[in-house]
Amino acid sequence: MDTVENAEDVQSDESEYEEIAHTAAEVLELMEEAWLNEKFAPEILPHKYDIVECLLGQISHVEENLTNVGNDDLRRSLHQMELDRLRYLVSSYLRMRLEKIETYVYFILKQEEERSQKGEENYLNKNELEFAKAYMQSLDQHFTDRLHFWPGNIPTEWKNQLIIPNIHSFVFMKAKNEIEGVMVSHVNEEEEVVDLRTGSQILISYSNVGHFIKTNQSCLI
Amino acid sequence: MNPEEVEFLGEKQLISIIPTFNSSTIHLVSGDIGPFRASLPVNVPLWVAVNLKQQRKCKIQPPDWMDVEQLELLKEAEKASRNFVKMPSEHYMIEGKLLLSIATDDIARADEVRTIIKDIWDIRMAKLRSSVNTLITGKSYGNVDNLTIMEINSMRPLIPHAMDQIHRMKMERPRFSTPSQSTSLGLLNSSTVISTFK
Amino acid sequence: MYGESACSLVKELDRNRGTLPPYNNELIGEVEKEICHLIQQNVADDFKAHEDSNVGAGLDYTATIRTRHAIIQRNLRCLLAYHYNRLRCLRTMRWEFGSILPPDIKVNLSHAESNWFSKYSSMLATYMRSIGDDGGVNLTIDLNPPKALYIEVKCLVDYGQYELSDGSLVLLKESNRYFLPRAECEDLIRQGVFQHIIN
Amino acid sequence: MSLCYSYTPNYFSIEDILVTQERIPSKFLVNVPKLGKLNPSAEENDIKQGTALDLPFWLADPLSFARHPLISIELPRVYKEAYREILKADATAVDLHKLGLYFYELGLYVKRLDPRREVEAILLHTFRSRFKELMDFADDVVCDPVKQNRLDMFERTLFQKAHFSRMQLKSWLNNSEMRLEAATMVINHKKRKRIDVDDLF
Repeated sequence: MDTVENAEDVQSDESEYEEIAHTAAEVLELMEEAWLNEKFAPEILPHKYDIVECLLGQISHVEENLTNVGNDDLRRSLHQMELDRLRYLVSSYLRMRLEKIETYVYFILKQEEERSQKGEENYLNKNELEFAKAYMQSLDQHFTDRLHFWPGNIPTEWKNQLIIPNIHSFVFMKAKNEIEGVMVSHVNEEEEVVDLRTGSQILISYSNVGHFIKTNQSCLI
Repeated sequence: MNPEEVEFLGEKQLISIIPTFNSSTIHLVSGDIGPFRASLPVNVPLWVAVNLKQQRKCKIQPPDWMDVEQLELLKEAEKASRNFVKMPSEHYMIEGKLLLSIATDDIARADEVRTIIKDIWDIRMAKLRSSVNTLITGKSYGNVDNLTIMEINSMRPLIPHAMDQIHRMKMERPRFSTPSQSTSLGLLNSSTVISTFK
Repeated sequence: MYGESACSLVKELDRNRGTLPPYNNELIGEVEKEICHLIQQNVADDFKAHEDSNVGAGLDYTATIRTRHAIIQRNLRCLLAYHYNRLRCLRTMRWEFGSILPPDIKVNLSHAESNWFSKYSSMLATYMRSIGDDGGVNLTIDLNPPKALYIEVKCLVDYGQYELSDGSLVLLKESNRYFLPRAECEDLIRQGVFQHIIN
Repeated sequence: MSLCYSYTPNYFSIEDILVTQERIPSKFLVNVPKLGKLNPSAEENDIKQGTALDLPFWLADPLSFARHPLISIELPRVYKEAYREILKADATAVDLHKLGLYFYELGLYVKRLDPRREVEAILLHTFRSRFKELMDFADDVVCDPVKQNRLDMFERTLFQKAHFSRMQLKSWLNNSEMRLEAATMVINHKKRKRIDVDDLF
């Protein structure tokens, strides 16, 4: 997996992010990008809760102000429409993460455990992590209860039969800046090296480019 | 991604409108719009333009490229080129579709415009289909420069999924029951069973 | 043939994609019986092989034990896949029907599955409440990119009083048409109470 | 929902369980006492060394693939040379569904039995040569059931997903607004109810 060596990059990128003050419009752009990345990446990506929370704050802020605006006002309807758009974006993003968490729960929790041990930043937010643990525990319980009839020790092999995201999935990627030396792996053949210009778009296996997504050098489209 | 989601992304594209009303600046989260002065052009996101137009509160100023002569040139260029020509707008299909459905009265020769946009789309789709063959027959990546998001999305899920499967066919198959273990495990299991029985 | 009942369980789910067939206690009983039977035989043969080897004679049961083990593993896999895929289906139902299932679906659940469903509902609710600092976000709405503010819907059942988010009440009657905020309708459309009308 | 994974088998996968139910030619290398039941055509108590049987892949695989194999297995006939030649000549003309419900998936399992990798080559060749037709087929508004019946299960899944999204795009190109629909399970539930009611009459 390509996550290990890039974890540091991701972290430095995030701390950089905190230093820069973003306008609401920029935050919205970041949310859209996170939404697309999460939608198309086969694995779960480092969470963007700072953006989510910022946007949720904006939503409540607008909602509060709306109570002061007249009922059939043009402003009201435009604000209302924008709220619908923001809500859709945020909840769709969180839903997709939840879906990945449930599908790959054993695998994701194992990875999170390894990250914690290495002192790396978790990919899941605190609440997601809690949900994941509760979900896994509920599966465990359901299976174990079902297997009570088993003579002798109840088998637990299935806990090792993890459902793993297919990181070889093909994705469409757009380079945000120039990227030199993208390694394209071939089965049973030598690697090929590709250079990408800013704005280049390419259909490629996620395993070759996942780290460019996490380091914010490119995005999925 | 379904087309509505792509449309959602395209709707933030800025469009020039001529409002028929006056209003001070509106502070949207995505950025300020206005101030609106009747008959003075102003840029707003496409979703705002559509909404205002539906309420008859503005006229749409079609983007420069939405013009029969320019589109004809574009169509010829697309026909002549082996590669994909860069489109004047990243969301030309979405702008075209939305504006041509709500603002035909603001667009000169709207029917012709609609036909040419559709022609360009069809030419590009045909090109896309023939280029798929090179992807399927061996390459491990494909360049999709100058394709718009709606066009890229039209390849999903078939093309990437087919590439995934071709990759799987070339790989060794992962096994769910590790065979080297199963022998020892078989005996191991029954002996653990024995110990609990004894 | 060994493993036949176990595979029938999985085939049953395959035939009924998108719905949840009744929990098949009978077939599961047969799978359990087969597993127990095979394990007990393996234990007995293993024991006998040990005894025989002490005497220095007897049959080699290794092949038999290994074969039975493979069959046990298959049975286990099918049994777990059956239960796992049913839970996945229940999960989708939680998102599509809400936290209360229609009674004719409910009868198809085993007792343990009903428990799991409530557990899932409550862990989902806990998670949704925890998002942001403003009492949470309901993720089961806003499922589609918003288009128009108001949409026209036709009511398909006599629903009765319905409270809108601004507190006003609407009486929903079968085959009446309503012009309502999209956000208020989404849920009822998904539950099949409303039908979205496009002119 | 919104995420769209391409098929990859896992332990809980219904598809994979059905694939591994397919039978493959096997021959016992040792005696297996007491398990005569594996051979439905004989009534003996034991399986004798040299017995040839078509075993389901889930059983044949672990018994053959170990340090001390109990059985030897061979390629099912549809992956052997005679059939490979037919596919090489014109894969689009073949009714793949007839050849094997799970032509590709089973092929991926048994290709290791062919060290010269000709099975792998024929899987790739077959898929690639049939792909263009599959793609055109997914674009048809009305699906020809005859065409659909000639696809193996894997092609069928791919086709159904592709067809669904092509139709979404077509309707987007033609209409202005997307209709909000009741949830899939809710629709299925209603359909079922209707059938139940019909049964009464």
